[in-house]
Amino acid sequence: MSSQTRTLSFSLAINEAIHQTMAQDPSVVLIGQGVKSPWYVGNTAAGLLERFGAERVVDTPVSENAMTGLTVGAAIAGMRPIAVHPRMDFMLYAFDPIINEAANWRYMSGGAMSVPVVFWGIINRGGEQAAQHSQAFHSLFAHIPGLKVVAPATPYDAKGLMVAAIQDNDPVVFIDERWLYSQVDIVPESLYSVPIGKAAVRREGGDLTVVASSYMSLLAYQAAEKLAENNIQIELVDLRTIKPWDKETVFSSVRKTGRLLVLDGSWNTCGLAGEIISSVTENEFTALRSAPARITLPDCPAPAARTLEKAYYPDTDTIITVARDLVKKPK
Amino acid sequence: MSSQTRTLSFSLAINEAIHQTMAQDPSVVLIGQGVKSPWYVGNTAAGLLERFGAERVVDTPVSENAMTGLTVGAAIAGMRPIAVHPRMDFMLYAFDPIINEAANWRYMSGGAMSVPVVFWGIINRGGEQAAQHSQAFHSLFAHIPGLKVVAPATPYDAKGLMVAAIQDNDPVVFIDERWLYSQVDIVPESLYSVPIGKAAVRREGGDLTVVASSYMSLLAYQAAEKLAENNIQIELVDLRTIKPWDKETVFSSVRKTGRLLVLDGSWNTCGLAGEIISSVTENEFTALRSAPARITLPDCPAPAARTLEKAYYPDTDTIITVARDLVKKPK
Amino acid sequence: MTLSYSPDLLRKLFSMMCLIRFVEESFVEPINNREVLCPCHLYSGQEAIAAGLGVSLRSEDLAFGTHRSHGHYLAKGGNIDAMVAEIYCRETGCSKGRGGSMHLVAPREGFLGAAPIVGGTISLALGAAYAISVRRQKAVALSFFGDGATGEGVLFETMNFAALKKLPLILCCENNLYSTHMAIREMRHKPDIHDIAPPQGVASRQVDGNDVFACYEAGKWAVEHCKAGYGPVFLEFMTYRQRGHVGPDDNIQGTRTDIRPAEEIESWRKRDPLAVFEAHVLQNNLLSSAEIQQIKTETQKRVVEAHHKARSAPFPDGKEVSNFVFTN
Amino acid sequence: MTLSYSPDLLRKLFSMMCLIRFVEESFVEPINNREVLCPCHLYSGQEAIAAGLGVSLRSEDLAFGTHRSHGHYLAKGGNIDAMVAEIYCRETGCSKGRGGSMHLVAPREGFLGAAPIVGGTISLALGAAYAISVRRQKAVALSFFGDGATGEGVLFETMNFAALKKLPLILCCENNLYSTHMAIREMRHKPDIHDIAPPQGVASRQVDGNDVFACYEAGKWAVEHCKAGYGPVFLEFMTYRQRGHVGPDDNIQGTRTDIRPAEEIESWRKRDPLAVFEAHVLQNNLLSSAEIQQIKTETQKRVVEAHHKARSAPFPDGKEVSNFVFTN
Ligand SMILES: Cc1ncc(C[n+]2csc(CCOP(=O)(O)OP(=O)(O)O)c2C)c(N)n1
Ligand SMILES: Cc1ncc(C[n+]2csc(CCOP(=O)(O)OP(=O)(O)O)c2C)c(N)n1
Ligand SMILES: [Mg+2]
Ligand SMILES: [Mg+2]
Repeated sequence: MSSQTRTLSFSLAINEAIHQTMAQDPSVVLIGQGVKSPWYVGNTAAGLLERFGAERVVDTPVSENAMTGLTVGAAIAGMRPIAVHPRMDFMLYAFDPIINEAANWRYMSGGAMSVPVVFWGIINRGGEQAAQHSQAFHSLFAHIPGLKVVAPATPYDAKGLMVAAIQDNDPVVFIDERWLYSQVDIVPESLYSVPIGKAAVRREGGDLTVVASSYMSLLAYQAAEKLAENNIQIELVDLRTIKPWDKETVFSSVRKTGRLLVLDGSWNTCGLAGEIISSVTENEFTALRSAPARITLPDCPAPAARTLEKAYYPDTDTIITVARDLVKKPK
Repeated sequence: MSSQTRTLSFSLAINEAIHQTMAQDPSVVLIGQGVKSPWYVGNTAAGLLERFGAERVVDTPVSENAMTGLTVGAAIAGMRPIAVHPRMDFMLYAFDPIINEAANWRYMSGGAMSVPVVFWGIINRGGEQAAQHSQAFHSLFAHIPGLKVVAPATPYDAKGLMVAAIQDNDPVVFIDERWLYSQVDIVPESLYSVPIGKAAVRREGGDLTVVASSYMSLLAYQAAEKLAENNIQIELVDLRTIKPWDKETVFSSVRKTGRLLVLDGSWNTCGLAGEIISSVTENEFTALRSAPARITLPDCPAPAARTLEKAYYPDTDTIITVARDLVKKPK
Repeated sequence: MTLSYSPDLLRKLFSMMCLIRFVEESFVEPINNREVLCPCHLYSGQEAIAAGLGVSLRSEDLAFGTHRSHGHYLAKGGNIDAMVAEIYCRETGCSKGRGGSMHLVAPREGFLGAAPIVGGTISLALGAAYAISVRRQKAVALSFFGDGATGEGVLFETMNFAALKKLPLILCCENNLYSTHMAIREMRHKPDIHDIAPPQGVASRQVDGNDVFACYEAGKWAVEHCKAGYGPVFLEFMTYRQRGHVGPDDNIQGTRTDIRPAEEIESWRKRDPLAVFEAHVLQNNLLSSAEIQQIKTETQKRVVEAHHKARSAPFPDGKEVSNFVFTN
Repeated sequence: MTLSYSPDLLRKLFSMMCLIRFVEESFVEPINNREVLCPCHLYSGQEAIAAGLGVSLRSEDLAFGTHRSHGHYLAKGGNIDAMVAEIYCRETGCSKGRGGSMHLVAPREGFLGAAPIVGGTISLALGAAYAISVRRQKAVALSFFGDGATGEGVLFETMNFAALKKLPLILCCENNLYSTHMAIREMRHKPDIHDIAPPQGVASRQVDGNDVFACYEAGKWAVEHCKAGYGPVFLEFMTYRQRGHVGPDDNIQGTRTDIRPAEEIESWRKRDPLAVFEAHVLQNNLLSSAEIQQIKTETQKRVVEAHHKARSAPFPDGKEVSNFVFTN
């Protein structure tokens, strides 16, 4: 099997990124709950403990604050730690080290110190897990100066962005959604990185620009395929990096289509979708032919019951309906 | 002095709100660092300890997580606690009780329990205090379903919104900026409340809608006065409540002026200013005559040096310059 | 010592242990056939703790639970139908299907809620203890948590404040030796916990959590200690869960991924709290085997009934997904 | 015992104490006349701790400080000019005027930074200890923090993990009996702290923080303990600050708002670490009064020089406000 055709699942692509960077650089370590568990972080940590040992692959007590702070301190001391949180919800205990310390440390020291740490937060929702086991906080992190935020949608990007996050000299929040873990695609075997800050146009089209990231990019792609059957041509921009997001790619797509729909897998108010609509409107006002729109979660905690989950999470039908409406609006 | 003319400073207006609600309702308690200190929370807590005793006015150890959690638990158990944080920056330790617990508790219990707690976070910046003692997190809280967020700009609203926050049956984040503490204005002596979710039009004008809150409303007002001298008439909407913000008032102003400038005292990306621009664009696209704009902090941590602070914080001149530019743009 | 317990108390203790055990076991099948989807952390093996504490509590006493709180809810007086329906995520559940297994609540009975953020409800119980104290009530607050939660700093913050203010707080640490896939030896420098409390000013005891009489005595003492105004109490209950961390077992698709040694599981199964109790009361003629059988039969009936009711109740209506965010 | 200390060591200890004291006192005027604006938490009264520990440290040893870290920075080898310039918020400061008094850093000397979030740097030091351990270095990590920080749960999380992995971490708790306006009795159930460490697996000692010899011995022991692989150490230094919590004193506009009893302040002033040292070495003929005077004169000169340099250095350029957010 050649390296151009080797396929890998999303979760194993992350796993390979960590294997390869750890093999290459002894300062890379993985620290967090579940890295030695057969079920906790999917198979993203498979084989790491056996290969690199318990000093560099550290399963931890339930102490998110100190364990995350540890990775920040180790990064300041010259390591390249990855702090994994098997659910993003648990990161709320660790907002002091992430925001007060890691995000500010370089600036506060006038550039004397850098903090090459990866905060890896897994979104793990659905399955009637309810409000404390379903949250997606990427917009919170994106608000904080000093943090970069990436959110891959494909196995290729999952590997490449994890590598980029590890190699970056500043704190990067790496966010992956478990709903993507079983996606399989071609993933090169070599160690490569996907540049932070560059979006990917997944599909070209002239009728409507759709901007999405992570799992919403997958849904958007499926919706776009269906819409194409009805001759509606979506231009799909998969952000890949949430902060700093790729304004130029989004803007130039909107200049082409004149219409904008932004999808985001978290809440509406002060979220990523509003940020993108606002920036586009400020910078490309004359290019916009009709009102932009966003599809997000409602401003409501995640429910348990399956019937409520169905109403809560947008799906391809939601996207298709809204997209159809948007392209109908007079230019 | 009649109650219609009695004046009070912003900080003493908050103090009066707490005095009066505590006198009226024995379930109201004030808990946090500095409530017995002569210098810590300004004079917002003056006289409370002496009047209501150390059981209801609790100065605490430096344990933000447990102390905030305590207020959440006490609220669930039927009290109406106010958790004060003398700097918002310290609240990062308490994001678990605020977000995972308080914001979700009612929903997760299917409405069985309510959480009538006030999270009072003081923005205390300037004076070369640098990055960890300057942060404003209202946009983070506004992103979270289950939290309401208020941010008064005047002594009248400071009292009325604190009363409303205390009397509200759900978690309310009350945010005040110390730069406002010495503002003096007429404040009724009676116990009154300002409704959560209602903005105030501070100044009518046909040229440009300016939306602001907290200290930025004060700057905006000063800028508007100066612009009026040059015959530029600003319509100033002071949000007062950040979530849920008063869409109708903002929208109808934009329908009138056709132009929008949003000011916010925190960072740009995924912040409040972008949220407002996005909502206006989605809902009032045809009313907008030119590209809206926002003035926020740059996406950069707060610096120490006075020269950098001057460059970092927007002032009336910044507002005047941008506003002038906006009204010049062809309709 | 047990000879001095009234038959009534013995029946109460046993009934509650049975109720909890039978409910937990009744979910094995619905979980395995995916009729129940929400994550269920079964309490089988730890029943003596909730049951032993429960008899000393009244509805004014306020408790908060965790992800593993079916037993806490029931022992605190929560209604079984409302719980079973909640685990099925039905509109008739105690949290109207919004919470599921991890979010049980029984306000009138003083069970103020449960939630799975490890350590997250400890400070809420502190708040309840504070409320009780300010209101000058003769009552206690209880926080249930596991050995894993001793990793969270908020526990130490809570102990310090409760001690400082002498609040009526009972910290019930159920040390079942594991936190998900981690043995306590991998989480702490030593496997027992109770000595963390005294340096924070909290009275502390280690208790055999599989002996319902020991649990009962510890609970009684703790409640008295708190009500007398002596301040908070830390109880470490040594116990073991018989089921998986989540769901019936920790084994994935036929492979043995439960990391607990088989002999350890077996040795604890020999100390099954219900079996130990039964043997003891029979041997000492404290309850007859007919009485025991009757309790079992009645309890089993109650459990089956609860499943029937839950299964025939409606799911919440998707259109109402955004209800209950705010009170007003 | 002190007779066995070399004159060189004695001079080092005293020079460092003098340097710290003189620098701190040199800021009283610039603060009062508002030439220095950034919040300064002066270390006067606590010099023996930093100075006593400092002599056992090398540049491979990695330290993190707090809001009150002028002394830690200097004792760890930080350059005085860069520190004074930073307090004046000049471009020539160690943090290029971006940080001010609360954000000192000296990377080459192993002072990795300081920050005022109480408890916030404790886990960073844990990370440094971890890095040292993974890299198999013979070195230690140090965390400086105050009695107030024992309220933060992260300290307990840190102790547990450091003990579990036997990391070379020295937790230096400077118990000056106050956390801002709160006496320790209002913060904890009892005023001393050191016994919180052993239940978390951390070796612990209480030390007279105003006796530089005691501090030196404690530091030497702790460093050896860590380097020998025995795991973390907790040192509680009993001490007292002579100045206000922030700035020269805690009194607002002529009113006496310092909440500390005047007699307490006075009794600690009698135990001023520099005065105690001086009396001791003179009485025992360990250093001559001429030597002492010389150290003082030279130190004072150095301090004055640093102020001159800082005052003539430029402020950062406002146009460069957004520099240094990211490395690349
Ligand atoms: C803050 C947080 N971190 C991690 C988890 C994941 N988690 C769920 S249960 C659990 C283990 C808890 O162990 P313990 O407290 O001993 O309770 P037990 O499951 O043994 O009853 C963990 C780590 C979580 N729910 N919350
Ligand atoms: C998380 C946090 N909470 C509160 C504060 C406010 N604060 C600044 S210094 C301080 C007291 C610290 O006391 P201690 O740790 O004893 O150090 P000392 O000032 O006595 O040296 C407090 C509470 C803070 N900076 N950070
Ligand atoms: Mg356990
Ligand atoms: Mg102190």
